Amino acid sequence: MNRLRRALAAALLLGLAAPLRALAAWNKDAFGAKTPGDALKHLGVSGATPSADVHIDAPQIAENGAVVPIEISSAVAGTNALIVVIEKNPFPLTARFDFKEGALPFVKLNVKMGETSDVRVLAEAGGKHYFATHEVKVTIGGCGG
Amino acid sequence: MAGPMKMRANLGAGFTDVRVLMTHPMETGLRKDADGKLVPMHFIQNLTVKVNGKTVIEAEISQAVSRNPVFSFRLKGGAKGDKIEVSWLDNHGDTAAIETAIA
Amino acid sequence: MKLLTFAALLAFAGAALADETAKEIQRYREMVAEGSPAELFEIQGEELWKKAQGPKQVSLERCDLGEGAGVLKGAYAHLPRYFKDADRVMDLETRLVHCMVTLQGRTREQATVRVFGSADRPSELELLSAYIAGQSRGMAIEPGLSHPKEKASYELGRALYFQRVGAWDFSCASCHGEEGKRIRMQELPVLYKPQYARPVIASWPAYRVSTSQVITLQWRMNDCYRQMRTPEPTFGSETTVALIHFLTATARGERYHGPGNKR
Amino acid sequence: MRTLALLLAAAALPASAEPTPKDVQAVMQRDFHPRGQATMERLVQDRLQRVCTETHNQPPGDVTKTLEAEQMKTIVYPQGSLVGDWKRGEAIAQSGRGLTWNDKPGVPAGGSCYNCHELSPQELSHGTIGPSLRGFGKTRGASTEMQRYVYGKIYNAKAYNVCSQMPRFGPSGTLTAEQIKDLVALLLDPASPVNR
Repeated sequence: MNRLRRALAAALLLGLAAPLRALAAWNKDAFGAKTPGDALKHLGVSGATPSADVHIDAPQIAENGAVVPIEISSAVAGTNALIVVIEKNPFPLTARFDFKEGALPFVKLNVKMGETSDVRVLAEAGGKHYFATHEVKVTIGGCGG
Repeated sequence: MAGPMKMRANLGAGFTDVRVLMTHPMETGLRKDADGKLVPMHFIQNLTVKVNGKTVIEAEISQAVSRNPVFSFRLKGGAKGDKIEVSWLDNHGDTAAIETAIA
Repeated sequence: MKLLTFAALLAFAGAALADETAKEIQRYREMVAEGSPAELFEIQGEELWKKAQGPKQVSLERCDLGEGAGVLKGAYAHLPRYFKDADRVMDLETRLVHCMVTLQGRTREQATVRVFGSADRPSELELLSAYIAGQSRGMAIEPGLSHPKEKASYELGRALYFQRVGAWDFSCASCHGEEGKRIRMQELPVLYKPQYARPVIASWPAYRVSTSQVITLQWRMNDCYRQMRTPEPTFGSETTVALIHFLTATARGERYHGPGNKR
Repeated sequence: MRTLALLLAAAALPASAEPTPKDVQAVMQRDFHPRGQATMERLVQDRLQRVCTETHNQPPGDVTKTLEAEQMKTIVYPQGSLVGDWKRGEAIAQSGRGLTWNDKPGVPAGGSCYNCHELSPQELSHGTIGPSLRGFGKTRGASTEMQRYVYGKIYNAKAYNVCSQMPRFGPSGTLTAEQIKDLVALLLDPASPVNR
């Protein structure tokens, strides 16, 4: 159902000259999910196999959970999307990047983490999903003054 | 009126490195302002990256992306002068866009 | 939002592990610096520098920051310094207020009504500081130290650094006095020694990731005195400028690489 | 205990009249203004603050003795037990609040202990300005003398080390007798995580 809704939204969009308005696809159910499992279910992800071809470059310790820099990429052939899930966040699904012809499956971004947690990145290729995880420890910086 | 955006697109080794900075509060709806009132959710939901008018990356992001987001992307190949456009749309329906040529 | 300290990390205590921790936090800081939105504040600062404001509806573009009216290149790297027209040593923020009053016709109260801003609404001085400091990137830090009032300001700054005051008997040196000391996980640079002052002063003003704000040296002096449990230092007062002057002089010779990034 | 920091820094730059602590105090009294509970008399150095400033925290022996004796007289011991509840002690040690211009008067202050000391092994975000207090009670025992020493030291650390960087929590009105007793428990109670 979800794929149909997004395809419909995309088709509608093509017809509109105006810049993106509220019709752009934003998977409310997936982003609103409170557990990683539910989030992935709403993204249509059924199973995912661990793969060393999914790379996460992130610090082991973050002095502050407000800005955690992560660099993610996939060497899995035919990767068309990268999904970022922060397991212990109130809403684990953080971002989904769809790469079309002309873009490499690579993104660097800063994310918020409420507490020490695993960051899970999934690569989508040929309708299958591959993942890697990386734990980031969030500590209290500063003088606590 | 959204704050400024800034973007750089440089030819890298076999790819084009695009770095874009956006002014946006990315409010989670959980933060209290100076007088203790909850600040409502306000965050970018959609990102689009285009090269010479053709969409190459579409993203759906959440309030878990840090305030004043900074993204780096990599595009296949690319030539000097190619037009790169990055635009965003947030949950209030506000949008902003920036365009630059590959240096 | 439960903040969990990383008890699991240190399964066994030991200096080796403390080094590991310090190395990892350093890596975190480098990655934050790479992906920093600080430049966005420089852009807003440039707009303010050029924007006509105040009763006289004039921009700040004729403001003399010490290198000549309107000259930005290297201005920050050579502050604080003595200004003949005001007959006193001024740092960047104090000098900007001077121009807001003399060029734009604002009263001092109007110019200093909101010197420290917030993430939602940065102050004019914070944005202007980010822009003007950025114009000295790559240049050697050389504050004024030849004029008698510059020497006196340096001496006053150093004496302030060691003056024990406040409800808890602190001086700056109470925390910034001995090598290798930490408050919580926060290393404390010994700022009266050049080798420690250089990298710190070369990165102010800075974008603070925890609050998404640009913070300036005037704010830093203000907030340190708050934590020293003293009354509040008046913005731009000789005390704040002398301290900034002492720290900048201690860091002289370093290549300025701000605006930087802080936790 | 401390290198003569000032001499070291003095050599670095052109000498000009070096302001005395009294001169500096006058400049501060002109350049500061009261805010919240932080009033101006906090800028007036008492004899201890002035001596420690003048001597870079290394006063001569006789001066140290007189000043420490004076500070010892300020210590007030409560009636009955000096040992409170270590759980409340842990919360006090964690809290950095108290006496700043944006702390509301009347709201209990904390001891900021973790800013400078290691205490319980679970808390890894601790400072290193003060010595580690891990296993303090286990190694020193919890005799009544030790309880009095620890209570006195928290109440006024300068009675034992005149230019210590540890605040005078009693005389400054930061901590109540109850709070200090809870910190004594955190350090001496065998059940406290500090001693496990």
